[in-house]
Amino acid sequence: MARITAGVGSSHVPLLGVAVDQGKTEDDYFGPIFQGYEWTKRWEEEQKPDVVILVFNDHATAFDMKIVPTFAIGCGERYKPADEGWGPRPVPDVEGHADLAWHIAQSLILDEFDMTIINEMDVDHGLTVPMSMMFGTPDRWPVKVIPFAVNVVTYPVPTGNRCWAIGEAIRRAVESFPEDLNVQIWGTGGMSHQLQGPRAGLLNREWDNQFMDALIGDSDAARRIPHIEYLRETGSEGIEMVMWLIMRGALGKETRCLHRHYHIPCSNTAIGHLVLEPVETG
Amino acid sequence: MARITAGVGSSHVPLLGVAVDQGKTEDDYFGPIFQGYEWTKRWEEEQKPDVVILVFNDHATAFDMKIVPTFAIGCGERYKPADEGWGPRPVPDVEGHADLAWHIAQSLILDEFDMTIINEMDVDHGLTVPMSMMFGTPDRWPVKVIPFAVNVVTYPVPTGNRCWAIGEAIRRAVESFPEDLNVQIWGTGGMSHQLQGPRAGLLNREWDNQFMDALIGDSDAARRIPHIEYLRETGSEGIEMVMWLIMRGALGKETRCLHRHYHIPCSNTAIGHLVLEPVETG
Amino acid sequence: MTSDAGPTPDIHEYLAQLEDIPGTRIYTAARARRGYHINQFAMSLMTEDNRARFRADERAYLDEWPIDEAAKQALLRRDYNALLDLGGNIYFLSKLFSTDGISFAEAVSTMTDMSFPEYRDMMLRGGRSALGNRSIKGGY
Amino acid sequence: MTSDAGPTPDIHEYLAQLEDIPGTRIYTAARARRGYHINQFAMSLMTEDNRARFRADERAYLDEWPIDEAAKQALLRRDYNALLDLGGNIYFLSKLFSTDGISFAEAVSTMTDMSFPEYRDMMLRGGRSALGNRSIKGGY
Ligand SMILES: [Fe+3]
Ligand SMILES: [Fe+3]
Repeated sequence: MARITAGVGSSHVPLLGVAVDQGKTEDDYFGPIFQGYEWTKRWEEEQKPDVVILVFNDHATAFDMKIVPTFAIGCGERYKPADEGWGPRPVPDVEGHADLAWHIAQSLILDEFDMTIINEMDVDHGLTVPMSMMFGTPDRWPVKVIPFAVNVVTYPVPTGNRCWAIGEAIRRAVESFPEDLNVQIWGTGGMSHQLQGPRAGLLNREWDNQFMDALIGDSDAARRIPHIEYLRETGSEGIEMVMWLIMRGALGKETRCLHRHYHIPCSNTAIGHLVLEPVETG
Repeated sequence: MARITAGVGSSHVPLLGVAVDQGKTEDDYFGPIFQGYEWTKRWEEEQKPDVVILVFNDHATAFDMKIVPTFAIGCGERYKPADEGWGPRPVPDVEGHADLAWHIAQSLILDEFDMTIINEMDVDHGLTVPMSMMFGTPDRWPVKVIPFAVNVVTYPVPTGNRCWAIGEAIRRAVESFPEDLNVQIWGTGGMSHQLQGPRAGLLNREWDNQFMDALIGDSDAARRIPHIEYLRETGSEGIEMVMWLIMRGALGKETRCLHRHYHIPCSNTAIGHLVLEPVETG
Repeated sequence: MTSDAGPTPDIHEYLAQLEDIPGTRIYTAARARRGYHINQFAMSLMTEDNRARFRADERAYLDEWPIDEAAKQALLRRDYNALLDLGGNIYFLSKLFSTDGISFAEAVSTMTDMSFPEYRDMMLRGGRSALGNRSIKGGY
Repeated sequence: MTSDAGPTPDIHEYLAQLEDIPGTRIYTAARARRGYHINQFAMSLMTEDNRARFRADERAYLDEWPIDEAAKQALLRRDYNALLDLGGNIYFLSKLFSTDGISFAEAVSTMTDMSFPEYRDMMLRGGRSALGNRSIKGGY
């Protein structure tokens, strides 16, 4: 039986990809950020997950305004890094896990989530930057990936409660897949940042850390945080944190924190990073 | 306030479009079918709805296998008839109602339905055939249309219960739109038909009529019919009837039947047609 | 109608049921994956330009697609039952028989054991009965 | 955190709240509709061919799009605050500043009342505080 063994939360700032691609990860600016991921890189090497369900948002890359799915799951065999305006990142293609992805897609629809199935798309920094943070610069990514794209651009984005609930449903779906697979789920995006308007540059260390606190342990209070609170407290793009709730929902009733890191700033953004494991309860 | 004043169920067999486009609606084969729609055509002329929410399925036309949304709502200004392999039908473009469509889309997402928003698509016989049946051959359609596309091609399609529930949510959304609009909702597709394999040509007059019975009155039993029952009893493409449940769900607790018609066959398909109005209950 | 069916079955049971219908290929993930390029090829026939190119040289047009030889042969033969087995879906394949200028009913009849006139007569007489056609295992 | 917020507000209340944030344009349906072609234009800059054509003659490239003159002028001026008011979305517009070869932080700084070095310094010092920046009506 497949099982979700851990959850990872992480920012996915495009500048981190630039730092990796240009070999600047140890300089004064980026050093403190990448050092926070060193523990996780070693841990991933030990864990050797077979599959990562990678919750991210497309930043006007694969989806333009012609079609805007709320929840889209990648059921394809392979995804290429997208050209976001300066050429594609020089990272390996991402290999899918079509068997598990289709199983999850089918299970979620029966479970009354209104999924959009995707078979072909290019993936942007939202997906490739976390890969670089966790796995560095291999010739080939050491895991298969199920891209799980959430609309957090056009309003309304899905409620926190709906995100948490679909995480719970993903857990049920993974546990009903017969093959023995070590599956992780990553929630990416955030933390506080605002990329637009005169209020740009807003960061909120205190709120971000309260949010990370809320994902550890057995409280599900975070699923009820309204959108307006993310926006007021953490900037317009802080709303990306709803994607962490999908990861948290998929870990079950209670979690334990294995690693935690927070740094301000990277470009316009607060970098947060959290590694959780499910606590098995009775 | 906008309100849903009536619901229409109707098959959307492509051959009916051919009959209209080639002026054969009064011949021996098609006459009995089109006569069943005469009452409804006159009624629509009297009712003069402002907007029709037209629940239909795309038959591998706007959506190929690259992207398969479960529920997609058209928020655009205008839609062209599609070329399904023999050139586009010679019918007017379909005018959207972007204000109401976006309002419904936004409301449904807040209400935890995982909508896909569509701004550009061509519409196939699933949408244009019911328009021809209800409105004949005008130079311009007399209503605005919100296309509401449901995946009934790739399995699993949404459960009957989910279809009914999104109908209920559409009703709430329409009623919170401030403009005074007369809105109808149409559920299209079906009735019994199987277009594939050695079992092709299956029809089931008895089951189809039980299904129509089940949409009249105050029972909600039809929302619990499992997919396998549609498939066994009404053929593989009979599953399209789940789209009638969205219409029925949007009419509230109780309905009254204004008109009903059933005819076998049209091409491979049983033609069913039902006009319902909501019964206002205290 | 079994109007108070229990809770939704799990996905394995659900998919198993779909395989229990005589003479029927439900378009599940397994078929959608297998027939991906057959179906995408068929979709390409939605423009007159592509239909003309296909008609001019069917084989050359098919060779532009990553479709295996068995499927290409089935497409050239218009063997729709074989194409269903290979993951083709009838709504996608309808772009092919529309390109051929034959009606939905005629194309559908080729998948049965009847000629088109026989099939048409069956439909005029009320269609195929569900009786005995509902379940392979159950035989009802 | 208001961890036990009540039920989801209705859509009117929800949208009204989104307009109550100082110096911020949330990308609602109203903005998405208004800025549709601005954003679709920006997306077109995701291929090197289009970027080269745009760089060679920005005005001619823009004239291929159904964008009104005010929006074309704002695009030519790279006036991102004006573009937000016209329904532009920053993720779409980022294709334009990537085409220009400037960083996300520099582009973002042009929307504030700071120079890029001042903005960068603010970020290094911990960023802009939420204090007083949460609500227009509430002033908190
Ligand atoms: Fe992001
Ligand atoms: Fe249909």
